[in-house]
Amino acid sequence: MMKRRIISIAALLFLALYPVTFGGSSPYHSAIMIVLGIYVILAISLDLLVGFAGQISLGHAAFYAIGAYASGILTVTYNMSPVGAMLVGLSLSGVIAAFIGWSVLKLRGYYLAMATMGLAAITHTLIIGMQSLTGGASGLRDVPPFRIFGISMDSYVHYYYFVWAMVVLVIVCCLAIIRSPMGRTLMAIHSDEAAASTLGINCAFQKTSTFVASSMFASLAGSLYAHYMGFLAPDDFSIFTSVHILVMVFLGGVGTIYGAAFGAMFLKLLPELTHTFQDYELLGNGLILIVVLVFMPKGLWGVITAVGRKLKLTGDAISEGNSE
Amino acid sequence: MTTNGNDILRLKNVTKTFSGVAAVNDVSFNVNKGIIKALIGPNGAGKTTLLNMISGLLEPDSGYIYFEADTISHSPPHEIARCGIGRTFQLLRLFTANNATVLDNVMLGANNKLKPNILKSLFLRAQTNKAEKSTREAAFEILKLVGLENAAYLSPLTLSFGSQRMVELARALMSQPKLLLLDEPASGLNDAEVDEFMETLLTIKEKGVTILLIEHNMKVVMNLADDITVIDFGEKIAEGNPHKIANDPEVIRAYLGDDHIGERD
Amino acid sequence: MKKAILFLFVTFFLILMVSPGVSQAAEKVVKIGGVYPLTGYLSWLGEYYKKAAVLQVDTINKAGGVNGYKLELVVYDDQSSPEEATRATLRLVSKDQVVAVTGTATAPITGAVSSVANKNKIPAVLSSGYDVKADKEPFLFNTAHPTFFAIGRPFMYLKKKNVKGAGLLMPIGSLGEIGITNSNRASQQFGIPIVGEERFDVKAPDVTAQLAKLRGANPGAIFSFTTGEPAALVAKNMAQLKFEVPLVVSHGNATPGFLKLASGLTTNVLVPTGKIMVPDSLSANDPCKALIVNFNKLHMERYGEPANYFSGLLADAVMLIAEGMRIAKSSTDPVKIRDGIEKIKNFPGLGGVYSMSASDHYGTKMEDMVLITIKGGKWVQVQ
Amino acid sequence: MDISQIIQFTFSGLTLGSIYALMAVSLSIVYKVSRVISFAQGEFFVFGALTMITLTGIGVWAPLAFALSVLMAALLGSIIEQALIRPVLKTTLGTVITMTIAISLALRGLALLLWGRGSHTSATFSSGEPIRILDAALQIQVLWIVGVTGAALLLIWLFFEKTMLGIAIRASADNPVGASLVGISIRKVNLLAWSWGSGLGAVAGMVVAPLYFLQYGSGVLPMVNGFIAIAISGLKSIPAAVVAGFFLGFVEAYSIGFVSSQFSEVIVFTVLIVVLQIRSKAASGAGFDEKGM
Repeated sequence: MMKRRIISIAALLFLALYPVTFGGSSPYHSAIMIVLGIYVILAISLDLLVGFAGQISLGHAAFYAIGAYASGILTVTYNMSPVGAMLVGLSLSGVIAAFIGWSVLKLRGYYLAMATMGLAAITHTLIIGMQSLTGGASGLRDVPPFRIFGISMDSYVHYYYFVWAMVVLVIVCCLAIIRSPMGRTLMAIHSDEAAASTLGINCAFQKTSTFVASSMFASLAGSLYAHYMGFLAPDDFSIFTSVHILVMVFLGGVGTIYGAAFGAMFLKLLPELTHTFQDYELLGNGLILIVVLVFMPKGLWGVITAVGRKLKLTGDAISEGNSE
Repeated sequence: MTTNGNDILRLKNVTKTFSGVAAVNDVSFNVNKGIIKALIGPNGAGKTTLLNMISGLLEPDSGYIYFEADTISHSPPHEIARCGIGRTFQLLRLFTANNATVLDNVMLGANNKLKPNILKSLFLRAQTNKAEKSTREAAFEILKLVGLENAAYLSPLTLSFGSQRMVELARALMSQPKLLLLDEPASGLNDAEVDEFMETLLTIKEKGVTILLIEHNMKVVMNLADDITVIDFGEKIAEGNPHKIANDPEVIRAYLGDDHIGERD
Repeated sequence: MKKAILFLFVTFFLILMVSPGVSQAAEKVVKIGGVYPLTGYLSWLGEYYKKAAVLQVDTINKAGGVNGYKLELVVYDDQSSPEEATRATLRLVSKDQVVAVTGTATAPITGAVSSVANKNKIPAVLSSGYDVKADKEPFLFNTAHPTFFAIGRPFMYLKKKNVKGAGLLMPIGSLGEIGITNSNRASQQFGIPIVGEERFDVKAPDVTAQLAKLRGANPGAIFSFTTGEPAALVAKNMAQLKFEVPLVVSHGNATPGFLKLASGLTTNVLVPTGKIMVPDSLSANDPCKALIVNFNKLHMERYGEPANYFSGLLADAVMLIAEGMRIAKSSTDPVKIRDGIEKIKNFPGLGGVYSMSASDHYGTKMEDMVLITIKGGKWVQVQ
Repeated sequence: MDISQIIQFTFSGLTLGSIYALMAVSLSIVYKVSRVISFAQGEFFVFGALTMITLTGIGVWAPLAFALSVLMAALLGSIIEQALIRPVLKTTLGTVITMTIAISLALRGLALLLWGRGSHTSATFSSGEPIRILDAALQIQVLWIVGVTGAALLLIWLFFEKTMLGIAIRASADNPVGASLVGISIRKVNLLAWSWGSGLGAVAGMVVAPLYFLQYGSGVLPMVNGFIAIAISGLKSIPAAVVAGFFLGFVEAYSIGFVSSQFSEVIVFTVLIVVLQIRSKAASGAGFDEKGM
């Protein structure tokens, strides 16, 4: 266990020093890392549902939107404290996820993909429709910067620390879940629900509770996004956003926490490198994903761990039981 | 049908039809506590359907299934499992997602004891880790019982067919069931493996676990079964101890066809 | 957990790749940013923006630049998404150190860019239907005519033609919302009642159901504040239903693209726009005529197609920034440039004569807009 | 709410329904055989239409352009099936869905490079005034769409019921292992299904193009609606997919007409989720251990 302690301290040190060292104090690099952190949370939380519990969802953006707009509306119109608004967003997403999850998760395969896509489309249309509340398609303005314990995080560097503290928290929670008996239960549900139920696993309940957890993490990411942007528009929460997050999970490596996180970072940093040749970007993203899906079944992270294993950097995956 | 106080499972007029065809038609039988009961009959007689109904994967169209004091005819599979019924499957159903290991499969049997949920794994980490350790030890015990302790960290797919059957048995045993349903556990085993399997069954029986067994291997049935029910075309045609069943004309006709009856008399 | 080291090593490597580029070139150059939709559903618009901005910057540089500085345009694609627009603007502000930003096609994208520009105190001269509140967003200017002008001007024309009632067929989205609020305002001001209001999905292949509903209230004209394909679809469906009343569409349709789509249709389509679209029918003493004719000539020479309403918006944005620099006598201090732009008074541009103030960050008047329609496959001014 | 409005809603429903039905058919052919619903089907819709517009633009005779476009799309579909779908077919459903999304992204990128950002429209198959009843009007092109859907349905029915190859494909759909045992090459069958589905997607694009102003990204909405239609139809039979397509078209048109044009999309998706619920109760009743779909 000692080795793990040292490594996690090293990780936290890196995150703490990042803005000061590599990125310089320029807001741009902290902002990039903030967006990266938000999408890492979205990818990991979706992977909990898709990679571990085996439930395909194209509706992750719905709860991302609920979190963002809860934070946006409550802080702008009802000038609630950002922390309070975030908590309301979390609980609202949790309740909706529990209510919807129970009925939708009875479905499987393409049906489940379509029902969750319908969920995201309904949320998107309602946000545009309820114009007086959400600012509709023209958007919600002047969302204040995040404030906690009296410190207002209007500079991107401060907010970077808060966002990545949340990212670390989400990673720790997800690792705790998948390393516990619950992780095994999800694996059983993913493999064969019927066989799992004959061991006393209430598949409907466990799937719904995972759906609720995953949706609440997405809502957290939404609240963080609202205070980063300072402005909210429905365009950022459409069906394409859900597809974008699903692509991150599979690009990085479905069924592994670090894989999903890496997929999110890779896909969000890619435009930084490819924004020069605009017309080819769409074709490029498609081809990259195709190459990964065909040649790297375990995703980009699978390749990296394989390389790592060759250099004796990482322990043998099998001996660590469930791969992270 | 002798109904004395100590039967653990009772089926009463259980019927199940699939689009008009009566897979199981008005079957009733009891299983006494602590015995090995065998369900035999030609292929397609409805034995697996019966087992699926007892374990809750299928619901009977009519009739009742009682387990100890509860009526479980229409309970969902996970509730039936929690009452203390474990089972294995005719076609192997091991867990293989997220590179699961043999140990993972077996430890999943302890679900009823561990009762895992998200909140526990987040907030009661210490308690879950302690329970996890004791479960791991119990799992290794059972793996020793079926002789697979050194395959714990392997993927189940890398094992032989016989060993995979043993993993499924170990998984079912891990849930410390009162009643164990086995669906053709000996099929696909060579002779040495069958003998070993029979010893394992006896040790399980000594631990007080009642066993309801579907099996074609007559060596296992005739040597181990205390009581046998014969099912043919979804109906019960005979019941009794192995000796009585071996000479029952109805059973012979069901297995060997009509013309043999003349020879025996 | 060794995986954590690997994970961090790779992340560190990825981030290094995006660290800042090489420092400023020696020659005195100042950068202006451009956030244009070069991909996504607004990509047709991004092309017009980029061509006009590049042309205008070259024109200014050929004339010796501003205060001795040459202008350099840095363009990033916002992929028609507010999130990408925010990132592109941040990249311009901190990595490229631009002194001003132009661009943005829709209200939500304008809102996103304005939020970053105001936070970092960089003037943003944008062009969309976004309703600018100068007191809340001091660094935001808008060269697109306020939506109220674009809707008020046709109402003014319909009043002259004493049309009795107007029907609204608005797209689901920001343009539709802006269209409804401003139509109601113009309806009170010009006394033409709104007799029906319907919405439609811009990607739908058919709006005959909505049109049939509106025809029930027999309006004298239909207002559909939408741009491009959806506007052409409404015109086509009205022709199909023989619903012969004028159709007023958004000022974003003054483009060769829409001309091609709508020229075959019988519906009488009215497009409010800037004078840039009708250089020949402008009166000789119109202060903007010379500028418009010259810009059109340059645009035709360079790109082989005439300038349109959007080209005018972006060219004006670049001109306003240059003028702001001249007034502020500084090409490098964004805050001074902002103050300079706000002090611009009766400065002739392509979209009209600009007179900015602390409370009006548009600077144009309703009369600066004209109404055009399609006759014989060409844009013609409606008197 | 006078009569001609109701007739117009019905016409509008017919227009939308015919498009969704044709899309649903092309999606269900691929699903019926290879158990894959392709998110990239919308891109074939665009490729078919834009190829035809380009070909007719350079003076190619219209029916020849039509045939060429269908062939090109079918060829593209078969290449994609062999090179990209086959390797991931045995992996999880999530990987398959993501692969079709990746193909959709790549094809859209290709369309952007080939046809640029502008929008293109094509001439209607037959000129002439729309059909008029009172004030309501229906474009003739819609009849072409309904006609093509009917023809496609008939062709498919004949092929699957009457020809040896058709029965072979149906057999391999129901029981791949059994089919391969009697010598049906699953690889060829999947290949055929994909080229057929892609070809039909292109036909859908070409027939519907005159109603649309097509851009490189116009394939997404028809695909989503086709997707909903076959979900409602229960993915079992192709005629059911057509009925579901028209049902969806009418639900959308009438909800625009009678309820609210603003929230018609919410109504459509609510209908989808409710239908899926009802079916899932029926489905779970038929044996708990139904794996996957």
